[in-house]
Amino acid sequence: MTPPDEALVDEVGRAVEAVLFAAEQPLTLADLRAYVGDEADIAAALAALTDHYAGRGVELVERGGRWHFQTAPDLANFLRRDREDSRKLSRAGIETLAIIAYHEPVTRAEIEAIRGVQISKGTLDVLMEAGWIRPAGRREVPGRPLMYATTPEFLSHFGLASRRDLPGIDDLRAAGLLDPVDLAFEAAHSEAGGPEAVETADEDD
Amino acid sequence: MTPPDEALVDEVGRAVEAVLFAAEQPLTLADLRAYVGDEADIAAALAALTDHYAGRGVELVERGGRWHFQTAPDLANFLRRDREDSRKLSRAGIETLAIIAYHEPVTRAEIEAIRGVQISKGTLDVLMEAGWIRPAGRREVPGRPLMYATTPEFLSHFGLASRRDLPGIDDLRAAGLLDPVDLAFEAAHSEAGGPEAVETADEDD
Amino acid sequence: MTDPAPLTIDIDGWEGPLDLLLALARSQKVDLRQLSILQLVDQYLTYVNEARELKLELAADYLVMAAWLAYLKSALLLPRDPEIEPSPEEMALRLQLRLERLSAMREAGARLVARDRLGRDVFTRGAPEGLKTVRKSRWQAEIYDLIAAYGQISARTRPVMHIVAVRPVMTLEDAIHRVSELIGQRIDWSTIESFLPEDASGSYRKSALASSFVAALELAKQGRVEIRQKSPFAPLYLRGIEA
Repeated sequence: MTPPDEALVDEVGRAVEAVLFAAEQPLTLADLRAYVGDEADIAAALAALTDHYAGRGVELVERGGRWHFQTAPDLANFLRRDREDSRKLSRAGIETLAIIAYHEPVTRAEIEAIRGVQISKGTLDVLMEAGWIRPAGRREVPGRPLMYATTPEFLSHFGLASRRDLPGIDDLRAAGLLDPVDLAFEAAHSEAGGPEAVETADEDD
Repeated sequence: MTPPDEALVDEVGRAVEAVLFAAEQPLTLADLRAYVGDEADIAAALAALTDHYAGRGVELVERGGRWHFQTAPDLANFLRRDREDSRKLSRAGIETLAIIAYHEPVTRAEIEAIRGVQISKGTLDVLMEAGWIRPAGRREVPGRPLMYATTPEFLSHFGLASRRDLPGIDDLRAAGLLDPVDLAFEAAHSEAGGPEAVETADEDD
Repeated sequence: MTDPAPLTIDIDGWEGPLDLLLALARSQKVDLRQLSILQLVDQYLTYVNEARELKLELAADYLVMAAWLAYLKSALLLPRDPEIEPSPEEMALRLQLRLERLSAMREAGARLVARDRLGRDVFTRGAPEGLKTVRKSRWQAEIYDLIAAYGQISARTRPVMHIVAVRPVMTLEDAIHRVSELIGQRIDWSTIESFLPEDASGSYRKSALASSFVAALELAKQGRVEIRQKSPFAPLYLRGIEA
């Protein structure tokens, strides 16, 4: 399954391994190239290293195009420190983060439309302070509202290689649950061919 | 040479690997025991890990009874990269360099007398860093101040065969480079029939 | 109040009426697509009434939602009026779609935060050596900059010179000599111009006039000449004083 170790113990492989170990931040391919040199070898070295570390106590992962080593998730019980609550998010925070991640880029008004309630300024601040969301330009509609999107740190923190890895995102998209209500309404309407679409069963009252 | 991977991929080995990786400082056997548990297995795991990492980009080392991972010493050169930024010399820098080139060897006090403005130490440092000037002995006057002169790199950077190739004052005047602003002022003034005085504006940047 | 599924309601626990509606909908234990909107309306209105009886203060948006739901319920129960747009079924569908979406995001959020999170479940290296970027400056300057700079320094620091072109002037000494000689030959008041040489013209005449004026002042100081002028800019007259 894994390539022979000889393939790794070449200079580039060792250098990539050392640079990633020494790095304080996840590194992109371009970052690695700046330290180690040739690009093609680096991609190969990353693949070989990923294989080599698979199943060990430490693994090599890619998060949003950036690579880093981290401990294996199943060893959390050996490592957990008593700072579990340090990043406890409020329910509003979690929902807002999920809405941004699954819909990005998204405006505050769009977030509020989904949640059915205004979001307090603090909610977005907390997410920004955590480094998980960032302003992402303005929507070209009247008022030019600011849009929000997630950051590479968001992907790293939640262990996602990319936004495509967001739990259930494909199903949600297929079910139209990431479309705005208006769009879904049109779809449901034309599909069912009329208001009969919603049977309001009231027999069990 | 190395033991089979199976020996490592046991729970204790993986845990020790992860704990050492995540630790903020080198850990003793007792520290590891506190995280992982059983002592005998830990010693064995450390031995197996040491073997496993030998020759790789990262190695497991013991120093005074404490264990930690470190990048392989022979790869230190990969952990730093040089970035060359092209930077334009400041006005003070170029003036100082010009004075040294025309008057070398010259002391700092002499440069300041010619420029009419003090120069910061940083200015000379930059010129030294650029490799264009060098210390050139001391002037045998009280205080024995250091003198500066240009280097061969100075000549090659500016495309000069020797310092004699630098244009003289008369050449500069002929080229209109003898303070073009004031020359223009003078021309305008004499045209208007005023006194033919050469007024030199002496404000500095 | 003998609701079979009593909701012990903490009024502060709800993030708005939609959140409350979703919680009530979930209590129906059916897929949101099979939700009974009429039942949901009743659940909501019951809840609001309970809260009122307990004298709990409900935020305005809960009451707005209650009014809207009451209207929706009556519209759903009454015979269809094709004139009314949107139809009650459409309104119900929209409500159901909104609940679905909120529910989907709530579940997504829960799955997200349950993942193996960096710094909680998985850890990066505790003491990385760090990478260094050594910044080196490649200094740029052109030969033109160099010699132009030297040109400016030279021009700036050469001494300031006044070069006065050679031209005919009458010195003050000449003027004093001339005026004191001429004044002795005259008895009456004479204009200062009459003391200038006959042939003086141009800049020499200006110089002679200026010097003669200063000469006159000097002689007046010595008590040898009187000076008179009727008004500003009027002609200036001189007369010798009898010794």
